[in-house]
Amino acid sequence: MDVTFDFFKDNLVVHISGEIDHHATEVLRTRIDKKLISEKSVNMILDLSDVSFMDSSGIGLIIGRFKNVRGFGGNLALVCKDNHIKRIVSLAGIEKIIEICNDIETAVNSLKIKNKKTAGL
Amino acid sequence: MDVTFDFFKDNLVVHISGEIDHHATEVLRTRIDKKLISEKSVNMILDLSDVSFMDSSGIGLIIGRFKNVRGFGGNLALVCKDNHIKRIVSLAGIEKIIEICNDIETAVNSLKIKNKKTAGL
Amino acid sequence: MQNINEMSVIFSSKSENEAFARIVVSAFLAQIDPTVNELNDIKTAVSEAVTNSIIHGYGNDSGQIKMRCELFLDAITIEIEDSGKGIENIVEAMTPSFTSCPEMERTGMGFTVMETLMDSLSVDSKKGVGTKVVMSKKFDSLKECK
Amino acid sequence: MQNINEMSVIFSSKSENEAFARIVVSAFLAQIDPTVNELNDIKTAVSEAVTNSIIHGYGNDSGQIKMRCELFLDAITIEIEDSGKGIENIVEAMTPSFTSCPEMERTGMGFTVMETLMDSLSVDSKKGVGTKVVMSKKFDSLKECK
Ligand SMILES: Nc1ncnc2c1ncn2[C@@H]1O[C@H](COP(=O)(O)OP(=O)(O)O)[C@@H](O)[C@H]1O
Ligand SMILES: Nc1ncnc2c1ncn2[C@@H]1O[C@H](COP(=O)(O)OP(=O)(O)O)[C@@H](O)[C@H]1O
Repeated sequence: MDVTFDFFKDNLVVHISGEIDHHATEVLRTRIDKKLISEKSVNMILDLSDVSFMDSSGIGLIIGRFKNVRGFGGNLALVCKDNHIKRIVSLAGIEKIIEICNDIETAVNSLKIKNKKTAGL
Repeated sequence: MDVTFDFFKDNLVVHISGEIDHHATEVLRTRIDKKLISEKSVNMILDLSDVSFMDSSGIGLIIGRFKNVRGFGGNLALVCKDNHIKRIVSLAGIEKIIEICNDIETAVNSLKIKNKKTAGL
Repeated sequence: MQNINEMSVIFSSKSENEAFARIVVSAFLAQIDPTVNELNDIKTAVSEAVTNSIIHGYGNDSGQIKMRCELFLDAITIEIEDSGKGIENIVEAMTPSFTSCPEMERTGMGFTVMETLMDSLSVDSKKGVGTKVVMSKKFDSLKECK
Repeated sequence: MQNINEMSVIFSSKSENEAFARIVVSAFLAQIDPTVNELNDIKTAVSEAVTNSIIHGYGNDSGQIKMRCELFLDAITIEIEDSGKGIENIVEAMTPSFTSCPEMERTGMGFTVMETLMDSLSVDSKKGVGTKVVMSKKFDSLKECK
Protein backbone atom coordinates (compact mmCIF):
# COMPACT_ATOMS: atom_id res chain seq x y z
CA MET A 1 0.00 0.00 0.00
CA ASP A 2 1.23 3.47 -0.84
CA VAL A 3 -0.26 6.96 -0.82
CA THR A 4 0.85 10.07 -2.72
CA PHE A 5 -0.70 13.50 -2.96
CA ASP A 6 -1.03 16.17 -5.60
CA PHE A 7 -3.32 19.04 -6.52
CA PHE A 8 -5.64 19.40 -9.45
CA LYS A 9 -7.43 22.77 -9.78
CA ASP A 10 -7.33 23.40 -6.03
CA ASN A 11 -8.55 19.92 -5.14
CA LEU A 12 -6.33 17.72 -2.94
CA VAL A 13 -5.93 14.49 -4.90
CA VAL A 14 -5.05 11.42 -2.82
CA HIS A 15 -3.69 8.57 -4.95
CA ILE A 16 -3.84 5.26 -3.11
CA SER A 17 -2.20 2.17 -4.57
CA GLY A 18 -2.01 -1.46 -3.45
CA GLU A 19 -4.32 -3.18 -1.01
CA ILE A 20 -6.76 -1.43 1.35
CA ASP A 21 -7.52 -3.61 4.34
CA HIS A 22 -7.77 -2.89 8.07
CA HIS A 23 -3.97 -3.09 8.42
CA ALA A 24 -3.45 -0.52 5.67
CA THR A 25 -6.20 1.88 6.76
CA GLU A 26 -4.47 2.67 10.05
CA VAL A 27 -1.53 4.23 8.19
CA LEU A 28 -3.65 5.69 5.38
CA ARG A 29 -5.97 7.51 7.80
CA THR A 30 -3.12 9.21 9.64
CA ARG A 31 -1.29 10.28 6.49
CA ILE A 32 -4.37 11.59 4.68
CA ASP A 33 -5.70 13.52 7.69
CA LYS A 34 -2.32 15.10 8.35
CA LYS A 35 -2.15 16.27 4.75
CA LEU A 36 -5.72 17.58 4.83
CA ILE A 37 -5.01 19.67 7.91
CA SER A 38 -1.68 21.05 6.64
CA GLU A 39 -3.03 22.03 3.21
CA LYS A 40 -5.94 24.43 3.34
CA SER A 41 -7.74 22.72 0.47
CA VAL A 42 -11.44 22.11 1.14
CA ASN A 43 -12.07 19.53 -1.56
CA MET A 44 -10.61 16.03 -1.72
CA ILE A 45 -10.51 13.47 -4.50
CA LEU A 46 -9.74 9.91 -3.39
CA ASP A 47 -8.16 8.24 -6.41
CA LEU A 48 -8.56 4.45 -6.08
CA SER A 49 -7.50 3.69 -9.69
CA ASP A 50 -4.43 1.76 -8.54
CA VAL A 51 -6.06 -0.10 -5.66
CA SER A 52 -5.81 -3.85 -6.27
CA PHE A 53 -7.88 -4.99 -3.29
CA MET A 54 -10.37 -3.41 -0.92
CA ASP A 55 -12.62 -4.79 1.80
CA SER A 56 -15.10 -3.03 4.11
CA SER A 57 -12.24 -1.32 5.97
CA GLY A 58 -11.99 0.82 2.82
CA ILE A 59 -15.64 1.87 3.21
CA GLY A 60 -14.83 3.15 6.69
CA LEU A 61 -11.79 4.98 5.34
CA ILE A 62 -13.84 6.71 2.64
CA ILE A 63 -16.73 7.69 4.94
CA GLY A 64 -14.28 8.91 7.60
CA ARG A 65 -12.49 11.19 5.09
CA PHE A 66 -15.86 12.39 3.78
CA LYS A 67 -16.88 13.46 7.28
CA ASN A 68 -13.59 15.29 7.84
CA VAL A 69 -13.77 17.13 4.54
CA ARG A 70 -17.41 18.12 5.19
CA GLY A 71 -16.28 19.35 8.61
CA PHE A 72 -14.01 21.79 6.79
CA GLY A 73 -16.91 22.82 4.57
CA GLY A 74 -15.63 20.93 1.53
CA ASN A 75 -16.67 17.90 -0.49
CA LEU A 76 -15.24 14.54 -1.50
CA ALA A 77 -15.35 12.57 -4.74
CA LEU A 78 -14.06 9.08 -5.54
CA VAL A 79 -12.21 7.97 -8.67
CA CYS A 80 -12.64 4.24 -9.23
CA LYS A 81 -12.90 2.03 -12.30
CA ASP A 82 -12.57 -1.49 -10.89
CA ASN A 83 -15.88 -3.35 -10.73
CA HIS A 84 -15.04 -5.33 -7.62
CA ILE A 85 -14.19 -2.18 -5.66
CA LYS A 86 -17.28 -0.40 -7.02
CA ARG A 87 -19.37 -3.30 -5.77
CA ILE A 88 -17.91 -3.08 -2.24
CA VAL A 89 -18.43 0.68 -2.23
CA SER A 90 -22.04 0.42 -3.43
CA LEU A 91 -22.91 -2.25 -0.82
CA ALA A 92 -22.61 0.53 1.73
CA GLY A 93 -24.69 2.94 -0.39
CA ILE A 94 -21.78 5.35 -0.62
CA GLU A 95 -22.82 6.50 -4.09
CA LYS A 96 -25.85 8.19 -2.54
CA ILE A 97 -23.63 10.69 -0.73
CA ILE A 98 -20.32 10.57 -2.63
CA GLU A 99 -19.89 10.85 -6.41
CA ILE A 100 -18.00 7.90 -7.94
CA CYS A 101 -16.22 9.03 -11.11
CA ASN A 102 -14.19 7.28 -13.79
CA ASP A 103 -11.41 9.88 -13.90
CA ILE A 104 -10.06 12.89 -12.06
CA GLU A 105 -11.45 15.46 -14.58
CA THR A 106 -14.98 14.20 -13.96
CA ALA A 107 -14.41 14.25 -10.21
CA VAL A 108 -13.23 17.88 -10.36
CA ASN A 109 -16.35 18.91 -12.28
CA SER A 110 -18.68 17.07 -9.94
CA LEU A 111 -17.06 18.79 -6.94
CA LYS A 112 -17.50 22.20 -8.61
CA ILE A 113 -21.25 21.59 -8.94
CA LYS A 114 -21.54 20.19 -5.41
CA ASN A 115 -19.76 23.20 -3.92
CA LYS A 116 -22.10 25.59 -5.70
CA LYS A 117 -25.10 23.73 -4.29
CA THR A 118 -23.59 23.68 -0.82
CA ALA A 119 -22.99 27.43 -1.06
CA GLY A 120 -26.65 27.89 -2.03
CA LEU A 121 -25.84 29.26 -5.51
CA MET B 1 4.83 -25.27 -15.78
CA ASP B 2 4.84 -25.64 -19.55
CA VAL B 3 7.01 -27.42 -22.10
CA THR B 4 7.41 -26.71 -25.83
CA PHE B 5 9.70 -28.24 -28.41
CA ASP B 6 11.57 -27.05 -31.46
CA PHE B 7 14.62 -27.93 -33.48
CA PHE B 8 17.84 -26.05 -33.88
CA LYS B 9 20.36 -27.53 -36.34
CA ASP B 10 19.06 -31.08 -35.79
CA ASN B 11 19.06 -30.77 -31.99
CA LEU B 12 15.77 -31.32 -30.18
CA VAL B 13 15.34 -28.20 -28.04
CA VAL B 14 13.10 -28.60 -25.00
CA HIS B 15 11.95 -25.25 -23.59
CA ILE B 16 10.67 -25.59 -20.04
CA SER B 17 8.98 -22.67 -18.32
CA GLY B 18 7.57 -22.14 -14.84
CA GLU B 19 8.39 -24.19 -11.76
CA ILE B 20 10.16 -27.57 -11.74
CA ASP B 21 9.26 -29.53 -8.63
CA HIS B 22 8.33 -33.16 -8.05
CA HIS B 23 4.72 -32.47 -9.08
CA ALA B 24 5.83 -30.94 -12.39
CA THR B 25 8.50 -33.54 -13.23
CA GLU B 26 5.93 -36.33 -13.51
CA VAL B 27 4.30 -34.61 -16.50
CA LEU B 28 7.57 -33.23 -17.91
CA ARG B 29 9.24 -36.65 -17.97
CA THR B 30 6.39 -38.26 -19.92
CA ARG B 31 6.12 -35.46 -22.46
CA ILE B 32 9.85 -35.12 -23.10
CA ASP B 33 10.43 -38.88 -23.41
CA LYS B 34 7.50 -39.28 -25.80
CA LYS B 35 8.92 -36.52 -28.00
CA LEU B 36 12.43 -37.97 -27.88
CA ILE B 37 11.18 -41.37 -29.07
CA SER B 38 8.94 -39.95 -31.82
CA GLU B 39 11.63 -37.65 -33.27
CA LYS B 40 14.76 -39.42 -34.33
CA SER B 41 17.01 -36.66 -33.03
CA VAL B 42 19.96 -37.92 -31.00
CA ASN B 43 20.88 -34.66 -29.32
CA MET B 44 18.79 -32.77 -26.79
CA ILE B 45 19.10 -29.26 -25.40
CA LEU B 46 17.18 -28.63 -22.18
CA ASP B 47 16.44 -24.91 -22.16
CA LEU B 48 15.78 -23.78 -18.58
CA SER B 49 15.94 -20.04 -19.37
CA ASP B 50 12.30 -19.53 -18.39
CA VAL B 51 12.33 -21.74 -15.29
CA SER B 52 11.44 -19.64 -12.25
CA PHE B 53 11.98 -22.31 -9.60
CA MET B 54 13.77 -25.66 -9.40
CA ASP B 55 14.48 -28.06 -6.55
CA SER B 56 16.33 -31.40 -6.56
CA SER B 57 13.49 -33.03 -8.50
CA GLY B 58 14.88 -31.06 -11.45
CA ILE B 59 18.29 -32.69 -10.97
CA GLY B 60 16.60 -36.08 -11.34
CA LEU B 61 14.78 -34.89 -14.43
CA ILE B 62 18.01 -33.69 -16.07
CA ILE B 63 20.02 -36.81 -15.23
CA GLY B 64 17.16 -39.05 -16.35
CA ARG B 65 16.96 -37.30 -19.76
CA PHE B 66 20.76 -37.45 -20.05
CA LYS B 67 20.67 -41.22 -19.59
CA ASN B 68 17.92 -41.63 -22.17
CA VAL B 69 19.70 -39.51 -24.75
CA ARG B 70 22.99 -41.36 -24.16
CA GLY B 71 21.03 -44.60 -24.60
CA PHE B 72 20.20 -43.42 -28.12
CA GLY B 73 23.87 -42.58 -28.69
CA GLY B 74 23.33 -38.82 -28.35
CA ASN B 75 24.30 -36.08 -25.94
CA LEU B 76 22.57 -33.50 -23.77
CA ALA B 77 23.35 -29.86 -22.98
CA LEU B 78 21.66 -27.45 -20.59
CA VAL B 79 20.84 -23.80 -21.19
CA CYS B 80 20.55 -21.90 -17.93
CA LYS B 81 21.36 -18.39 -16.80
CA ASP B 82 19.72 -18.13 -13.37
CA ASN B 83 22.22 -18.35 -10.52
CA HIS B 84 19.89 -20.09 -8.10
CA ILE B 85 19.18 -22.87 -10.59
CA LYS B 86 22.88 -23.14 -11.51
CA ARG B 87 23.64 -23.60 -7.82
CA ILE B 88 21.11 -26.45 -7.44
CA VAL B 89 22.48 -28.10 -10.59
CA SER B 90 26.08 -27.80 -9.45
CA LEU B 91 25.32 -29.24 -6.00
CA ALA B 92 24.80 -32.54 -7.78
CA GLY B 93 27.99 -32.12 -9.83
CA ILE B 94 26.02 -32.19 -13.07
CA GLU B 95 28.45 -29.81 -14.78
CA LYS B 96 31.05 -32.61 -14.76
CA ILE B 97 28.99 -34.65 -17.20
CA ILE B 98 26.66 -32.12 -18.83
CA GLU B 99 27.65 -28.80 -20.38
CA ILE B 100 25.80 -25.81 -18.90
CA CYS B 101 25.57 -23.01 -21.48
CA ASN B 102 24.27 -19.45 -21.45
CA ASP B 103 22.41 -19.74 -24.75
CA ILE B 104 21.24 -22.23 -27.35
CA GLU B 105 23.98 -21.36 -29.90
CA THR B 106 26.68 -22.27 -27.39
CA ALA B 107 24.84 -25.46 -26.48
CA VAL B 108 24.66 -26.48 -30.15
CA ASN B 109 28.40 -25.95 -30.57
CA SER B 110 29.25 -27.85 -27.43
CA LEU B 111 27.13 -30.80 -28.56
CA LYS B 112 28.90 -30.78 -31.97
CA ILE B 113 32.26 -31.15 -30.24
CA LYS B 114 30.96 -33.78 -27.80
CA ASN B 115 29.51 -35.87 -30.64
CA LYS B 116 32.80 -35.84 -32.51
CA LYS B 117 34.58 -37.04 -29.39
CA THR B 118 31.95 -39.72 -28.77
CA ALA B 119 32.35 -40.87 -32.37
CA GLY B 120 36.08 -41.05 -31.78
CA LEU B 121 36.94 -38.29 -34.23
CA MET C 1 -19.18 -35.32 -0.80
CA GLN C 2 -15.49 -36.11 -0.73
CA ASN C 3 -13.22 -33.07 -0.86
CA ILE C 4 -10.40 -32.93 -3.40
CA ASN C 5 -8.02 -31.01 -1.14
CA GLU C 6 -8.03 -29.46 2.31
CA MET C 7 -5.78 -27.38 4.50
CA SER C 8 -5.85 -25.48 7.72
CA VAL C 9 -3.62 -22.68 8.89
CA ILE C 10 -3.18 -21.12 12.32
CA PHE C 11 -1.67 -17.65 12.64
CA SER C 12 -1.36 -14.83 15.18
CA SER C 13 -3.98 -12.07 15.48
CA LYS C 14 -1.70 -9.44 13.95
CA SER C 15 -3.07 -7.14 11.30
CA GLU C 16 -0.17 -8.04 8.95
CA ASN C 17 -1.73 -11.49 8.78
CA GLU C 18 -4.87 -10.21 7.05
CA ALA C 19 -2.85 -10.07 3.81
CA PHE C 20 -1.22 -13.42 4.67
CA ALA C 21 -4.63 -15.12 5.00
CA ARG C 22 -5.70 -13.74 1.61
CA ILE C 23 -2.56 -15.06 -0.11
CA VAL C 24 -2.95 -18.48 1.53
CA VAL C 25 -6.52 -18.89 0.30
CA SER C 26 -5.50 -17.69 -3.19
CA ALA C 27 -2.62 -20.17 -3.29
CA PHE C 28 -4.91 -22.96 -2.18
CA LEU C 29 -7.34 -22.07 -4.99
CA ALA C 30 -4.62 -21.86 -7.66
CA GLN C 31 -5.00 -25.57 -8.43
CA ILE C 32 -8.59 -25.11 -9.70
CA ASP C 33 -8.04 -21.82 -11.54
CA PRO C 34 -11.17 -19.81 -10.55
CA THR C 35 -12.17 -16.59 -12.34
CA VAL C 36 -10.73 -13.26 -11.16
CA ASN C 37 -14.17 -12.29 -9.82
CA GLU C 38 -14.60 -15.49 -7.85
CA LEU C 39 -11.12 -15.17 -6.39
CA ASN C 40 -11.73 -11.51 -5.45
CA ASP C 41 -15.02 -12.39 -3.74
CA ILE C 42 -13.39 -15.14 -1.69
CA LYS C 43 -10.34 -13.05 -0.76
CA THR C 44 -12.60 -10.21 0.37
CA ALA C 45 -14.81 -12.45 2.50
CA VAL C 46 -11.72 -14.01 4.12
CA SER C 47 -10.31 -10.56 4.78
CA GLU C 48 -13.55 -9.51 6.55
CA ALA C 49 -13.69 -12.56 8.79
CA VAL C 50 -10.00 -12.48 9.71
CA THR C 51 -10.15 -8.73 10.42
CA ASN C 52 -13.15 -9.31 12.70
CA SER C 53 -11.26 -11.96 14.68
CA ILE C 54 -8.30 -9.59 15.04
CA ILE C 55 -10.11 -6.40 16.03
CA HIS C 56 -13.35 -7.62 17.62
CA GLY C 57 -12.41 -11.11 18.81
CA TYR C 58 -9.03 -10.30 20.32
CA GLY C 59 -8.99 -6.50 20.41
CA ASN C 60 -5.76 -5.52 22.10
CA ASP C 61 -5.02 -9.08 23.25
CA SER C 62 -3.03 -11.45 21.11
CA GLY C 63 -4.40 -14.81 20.15
CA GLN C 64 -4.52 -17.40 17.40
CA ILE C 65 -6.81 -17.53 14.39
CA LYS C 66 -7.54 -20.76 12.55
CA MET C 67 -8.60 -20.86 8.92
CA ARG C 68 -9.70 -24.19 7.45
CA CYS C 69 -10.44 -24.65 3.74
CA GLU C 70 -12.02 -27.61 2.03
CA LEU C 71 -12.01 -27.73 -1.74
CA PHE C 72 -14.63 -29.72 -3.65
CA LEU C 73 -14.93 -30.25 -7.40
CA ASP C 74 -16.99 -27.07 -7.85
CA ALA C 75 -17.02 -25.32 -4.47
CA ILE C 76 -14.99 -24.21 -1.47
CA THR C 77 -15.87 -24.13 2.22
CA ILE C 78 -13.92 -21.82 4.53
CA GLU C 79 -14.05 -21.76 8.32
CA ILE C 80 -12.45 -18.92 10.27
CA GLU C 81 -12.30 -19.37 14.00
CA ASP C 82 -10.99 -17.40 16.97
CA SER C 83 -10.96 -17.94 20.72
CA GLY C 84 -11.69 -14.29 21.39
CA LYS C 85 -14.39 -12.55 23.34
CA GLY C 86 -17.32 -13.87 21.28
CA ILE C 87 -20.56 -12.23 20.12
CA GLU C 88 -23.43 -11.81 22.58
CA ASN C 89 -26.17 -11.08 20.04
CA ILE C 90 -25.44 -12.66 16.65
CA VAL C 91 -28.60 -11.35 14.94
CA GLU C 92 -27.77 -7.78 15.95
CA ALA C 93 -24.10 -8.24 14.92
CA MET C 94 -25.15 -9.45 11.47
CA THR C 95 -27.51 -6.52 10.88
CA PRO C 96 -26.09 -4.30 8.10
CA SER C 97 -24.44 -1.18 9.55
CA PHE C 98 -24.33 -2.51 13.10
CA THR C 99 -20.88 -2.08 14.58
CA SER C 100 -19.61 -2.02 18.12
CA CYS C 101 -16.59 0.03 17.05
CA PRO C 102 -17.68 3.18 15.18
CA GLU C 103 -14.75 5.06 16.76
CA MET C 104 -12.40 2.77 14.78
CA GLU C 105 -14.21 3.81 11.58
CA ARG C 106 -15.83 0.38 11.28
CA THR C 107 -19.04 0.57 9.29
CA GLY C 108 -20.76 -2.65 10.29
CA MET C 109 -20.60 -3.91 6.70
CA GLY C 110 -18.29 -6.90 7.27
CA PHE C 111 -20.97 -9.57 7.62
CA THR C 112 -22.97 -7.96 4.79
CA VAL C 113 -19.95 -8.20 2.50
CA MET C 114 -19.40 -11.87 3.44
CA GLU C 115 -23.08 -12.67 2.86
CA THR C 116 -23.17 -10.88 -0.50
CA LEU C 117 -19.96 -12.28 -1.94
CA MET C 118 -20.32 -15.89 -0.74
CA ASP C 119 -23.17 -18.35 -1.32
CA SER C 120 -23.64 -19.24 2.32
CA LEU C 121 -22.57 -17.80 5.66
CA SER C 122 -23.12 -19.10 9.14
CA VAL C 123 -21.84 -17.64 12.40
CA ASP C 124 -21.41 -19.58 15.59
CA SER C 125 -20.25 -17.69 18.66
CA LYS C 126 -20.27 -17.88 22.42
CA LYS C 127 -19.52 -14.97 24.75
CA GLY C 128 -16.08 -15.49 26.29
CA VAL C 129 -15.33 -18.58 24.20
CA GLY C 130 -14.91 -17.42 20.62
CA THR C 131 -16.40 -17.10 17.17
CA LYS C 132 -16.51 -19.38 14.15
CA VAL C 133 -17.61 -18.20 10.73
CA VAL C 134 -18.34 -20.81 8.03
CA MET C 135 -18.73 -19.65 4.44
CA SER C 136 -19.00 -21.46 1.16
CA LYS C 137 -19.01 -20.57 -2.50
CA LYS C 138 -19.77 -22.48 -5.70
CA PHE C 139 -17.59 -21.91 -8.72
CA ASP C 140 -19.99 -21.25 -11.57
CA SER C 141 -17.03 -21.12 -13.90
CA LEU C 142 -16.24 -24.77 -13.16
CA LYS C 143 -19.70 -26.24 -13.43
CA GLU C 144 -19.42 -27.05 -17.12
CA CYS C 145 -16.10 -28.84 -16.82
CA LYS C 146 -17.40 -31.54 -14.51
CA MET D 1 14.07 -15.05 22.02
CA GLN D 2 10.50 -13.96 21.42
CA ASN D 3 9.27 -14.49 17.86
CA ILE D 4 7.66 -11.64 15.96
CA ASN D 5 5.15 -13.80 14.11
CA GLU D 6 4.30 -17.47 13.78
CA MET D 7 1.99 -19.71 11.82
CA SER D 8 1.35 -23.34 11.15
CA VAL D 9 -0.39 -24.95 8.23
CA ILE D 10 -1.65 -28.50 7.75
CA PHE D 11 -2.30 -29.82 4.25
CA SER D 12 -2.82 -33.11 2.42
CA SER D 13 0.08 -35.11 1.00
CA LYS D 14 -0.79 -34.25 -2.60
CA SER D 15 1.95 -33.17 -4.95
CA GLU D 16 -0.07 -30.03 -5.90
CA ASN D 17 0.59 -28.88 -2.35
CA GLU D 18 4.36 -28.63 -2.91
CA ALA D 19 3.72 -25.33 -4.71
CA PHE D 20 1.13 -24.36 -2.09
CA ALA D 21 3.70 -24.80 0.72
CA ARG D 22 6.21 -22.61 -1.15
CA ILE D 23 3.66 -19.81 -1.62
CA VAL D 24 2.62 -19.99 2.04
CA VAL D 25 6.18 -19.60 3.29
CA SER D 26 6.79 -16.75 0.81
CA ALA D 27 3.63 -14.96 1.96
CA PHE D 28 4.65 -15.38 5.58
CA LEU D 29 8.05 -13.84 4.79
CA ALA D 30 6.59 -10.92 2.82
CA GLN D 31 6.33 -8.83 6.00
CA ILE D 32 10.12 -8.77 6.46
CA ASP D 33 11.08 -8.33 2.81
CA PRO D 34 14.03 -10.77 2.46
CA THR D 35 16.34 -10.73 -0.59
CA VAL D 36 15.41 -12.75 -3.67
CA ASN D 37 18.27 -15.15 -2.91
CA GLU D 38 17.20 -15.72 0.68
CA LEU D 39 13.62 -16.29 -0.40
CA ASN D 40 14.71 -18.74 -3.12
CA ASP D 41 16.85 -20.70 -0.66
CA ILE D 42 13.99 -21.01 1.82
CA LYS D 43 11.40 -21.93 -0.83
CA THR D 44 13.72 -24.61 -2.20
CA ALA D 45 14.42 -26.14 1.21
CA VAL D 46 10.68 -26.19 2.00
CA SER D 47 9.99 -27.81 -1.36
CA GLU D 48 12.53 -30.58 -0.61
CA ALA D 49 11.14 -31.37 2.83
CA VAL D 50 7.50 -31.31 1.73
CA THR D 51 8.27 -33.48 -1.31
CA ASN D 52 10.02 -36.00 0.95
CA SER D 53 6.99 -36.23 3.23
CA ILE D 54 4.74 -36.77 0.21
CA ILE D 55 6.77 -39.35 -1.69
CA HIS D 56 8.84 -41.06 1.02
CA GLY D 57 6.75 -40.49 4.14
CA TYR D 58 3.35 -41.33 2.71
CA GLY D 59 4.18 -42.91 -0.67
CA ASN D 60 0.89 -44.01 -2.16
CA ASP D 61 -1.02 -43.44 1.08
CA SER D 62 -2.60 -40.13 1.83
CA GLY D 63 -1.83 -38.24 5.01
CA GLN D 64 -1.37 -34.82 6.50
CA ILE D 65 1.75 -32.66 6.50
CA LYS D 66 2.29 -29.92 9.04
CA MET D 67 4.51 -26.92 8.40
CA ARG D 68 5.24 -24.56 11.28
CA CYS D 69 7.13 -21.27 10.84
CA GLU D 70 8.45 -18.96 13.48
CA LEU D 71 9.76 -15.57 12.44
CA PHE D 72 12.33 -13.71 14.54
CA LEU D 73 13.81 -10.27 13.98
CA ASP D 74 16.59 -11.64 11.78
CA ALA D 75 15.82 -15.35 11.25
CA ILE D 76 13.19 -17.95 10.47
CA THR D 77 12.69 -21.46 11.82
CA ILE D 78 10.66 -23.95 9.80
CA GLU D 79 9.44 -27.36 10.95
CA ILE D 80 7.98 -29.83 8.47
CA GLU D 81 6.39 -32.91 9.95
CA ASP D 82 4.63 -35.99 8.64
CA SER D 83 3.14 -39.10 10.25
CA GLY D 84 4.43 -41.32 7.48
CA LYS D 85 6.58 -44.40 7.49
CA GLY D 86 9.64 -42.76 9.07
CA ILE D 87 13.36 -43.20 8.39
CA GLU D 88 15.20 -46.24 9.76
CA ASN D 89 18.75 -44.96 9.34
CA ILE D 90 18.92 -41.16 9.45
CA VAL D 91 22.70 -40.95 8.88
CA GLU D 92 22.43 -43.05 5.74
CA ALA D 93 19.38 -41.07 4.55
CA MET D 94 21.27 -37.80 4.93
CA THR D 95 24.31 -39.02 2.98
CA PRO D 96 24.55 -37.12 -0.32
CA SER D 97 23.27 -39.23 -3.24
CA PHE D 98 21.60 -41.82 -1.02
CA THR D 99 18.05 -42.44 -2.17
CA SER D 100 15.64 -45.29 -1.58
CA CYS D 101 13.77 -44.42 -4.79
CA PRO D 102 16.17 -44.27 -7.76
CA GLU D 103 13.41 -45.73 -9.97
CA MET D 104 11.45 -42.50 -9.38
CA GLU D 105 14.48 -40.53 -10.64
CA ARG D 106 15.23 -39.29 -7.14
CA THR D 107 18.88 -38.38 -6.77
CA GLY D 108 19.34 -38.41 -3.01
CA MET D 109 20.17 -34.69 -3.03
CA GLY D 110 17.17 -33.43 -1.03
CA PHE D 111 18.84 -33.32 2.39
CA THR D 112 22.04 -31.95 0.81
CA VAL D 113 20.06 -29.09 -0.74
CA MET D 114 18.36 -28.32 2.60
CA GLU D 115 21.71 -28.37 4.43
CA THR D 116 23.41 -26.15 1.85
CA LEU D 117 20.69 -23.53 1.53
CA MET D 118 19.74 -23.25 5.20
CA ASP D 119 21.93 -22.44 8.22
CA SER D 120 20.83 -25.41 10.27
CA LEU D 121 19.03 -28.69 9.65
CA SER D 122 17.97 -31.38 12.05
CA VAL D 123 16.00 -34.52 11.29
CA ASP D 124 14.01 -36.46 13.83
CA SER D 125 12.32 -39.65 12.68
CA LYS D 126 10.95 -42.91 13.99
CA LYS D 127 10.12 -45.93 11.86
CA GLY D 128 6.35 -46.25 11.58
CA VAL D 129 5.69 -42.98 13.41
CA GLY D 130 6.87 -40.19 11.15
CA THR D 131 9.51 -37.62 10.35
CA LYS D 132 10.14 -34.07 11.49
CA VAL D 133 12.64 -31.79 9.79
CA VAL D 134 13.63 -28.53 11.53
CA MET D 135 15.55 -25.92 9.55
CA SER D 136 16.53 -22.35 10.26
CA LYS D 137 18.07 -19.49 8.37
CA LYS D 138 19.43 -16.09 9.33
CA PHE D 139 18.68 -13.11 7.13
CA ASP D 140 22.03 -11.43 6.54
CA SER D 141 20.20 -8.70 4.68
CA LEU D 142 18.36 -7.72 7.84
CA LYS D 143 21.23 -7.78 10.31
CA GLU D 144 22.07 -4.11 9.89
CA CYS D 145 18.51 -2.92 10.38
CA LYS D 146 18.23 -4.21 13.92
N1 LIG E 1 -14.88 -12.54 15.57
C1 LIG E 1 -15.65 -11.68 16.29
N2 LIG E 1 -15.54 -11.63 17.65
C2 LIG E 1 -16.29 -10.77 18.38
N3 LIG E 1 -17.20 -9.93 17.84
C3 LIG E 1 -17.36 -9.92 16.52
C4 LIG E 1 -16.60 -10.80 15.67
N4 LIG E 1 -17.00 -10.58 14.40
C5 LIG E 1 -17.94 -9.62 14.45
N5 LIG E 1 -18.18 -9.22 15.71
C6 LIG E 1 -19.17 -8.20 16.15
O1 LIG E 1 -20.10 -7.99 15.10
C7 LIG E 1 -20.11 -6.62 14.72
C8 LIG E 1 -20.41 -6.48 13.24
O2 LIG E 1 -19.37 -7.04 12.46
P1 LIG E 1 -19.16 -6.58 10.96
O3 LIG E 1 -20.44 -6.71 10.22
O4 LIG E 1 -18.01 -7.36 10.40
O5 LIG E 1 -18.81 -5.04 11.02
P2 LIG E 1 -17.55 -4.22 11.58
O6 LIG E 1 -16.34 -5.09 11.57
O7 LIG E 1 -17.45 -3.09 10.64
O8 LIG E 1 -17.92 -3.79 12.97
C9 LIG E 1 -18.76 -6.08 15.13
O9 LIG E 1 -18.80 -4.69 15.32
C10 LIG E 1 -18.52 -6.86 16.43
O10 LIG E 1 -19.21 -6.28 17.51
N1 LIG F 1 9.84 -37.65 5.29
C1 LIG F 1 10.46 -38.82 5.03
N2 LIG F 1 9.87 -39.99 5.35
C2 LIG F 1 10.48 -41.17 5.09
N3 LIG F 1 11.70 -41.26 4.49
C3 LIG F 1 12.33 -40.14 4.15
C4 LIG F 1 11.75 -38.86 4.39
N4 LIG F 1 12.62 -37.93 3.95
C5 LIG F 1 13.68 -38.57 3.45
N5 LIG F 1 13.53 -39.92 3.56
C6 LIG F 1 14.50 -40.96 3.15
O1 LIG F 1 15.77 -40.33 2.97
C7 LIG F 1 16.25 -40.55 1.64
C8 LIG F 1 17.08 -39.38 1.18
O2 LIG F 1 16.28 -38.24 1.06
P1 LIG F 1 16.74 -37.01 0.13
O3 LIG F 1 18.14 -36.65 0.47
O4 LIG F 1 15.73 -35.94 0.24
O5 LIG F 1 16.76 -37.61 -1.35
P2 LIG F 1 15.63 -38.12 -2.35
O6 LIG F 1 14.33 -37.47 -2.02
O7 LIG F 1 16.13 -37.73 -3.68
O8 LIG F 1 15.55 -39.62 -2.18
C9 LIG F 1 15.02 -40.81 0.82
O9 LIG F 1 15.30 -41.54 -0.35
C10 LIG F 1 14.15 -41.59 1.81
O10 LIG F 1 14.51 -42.94 1.86
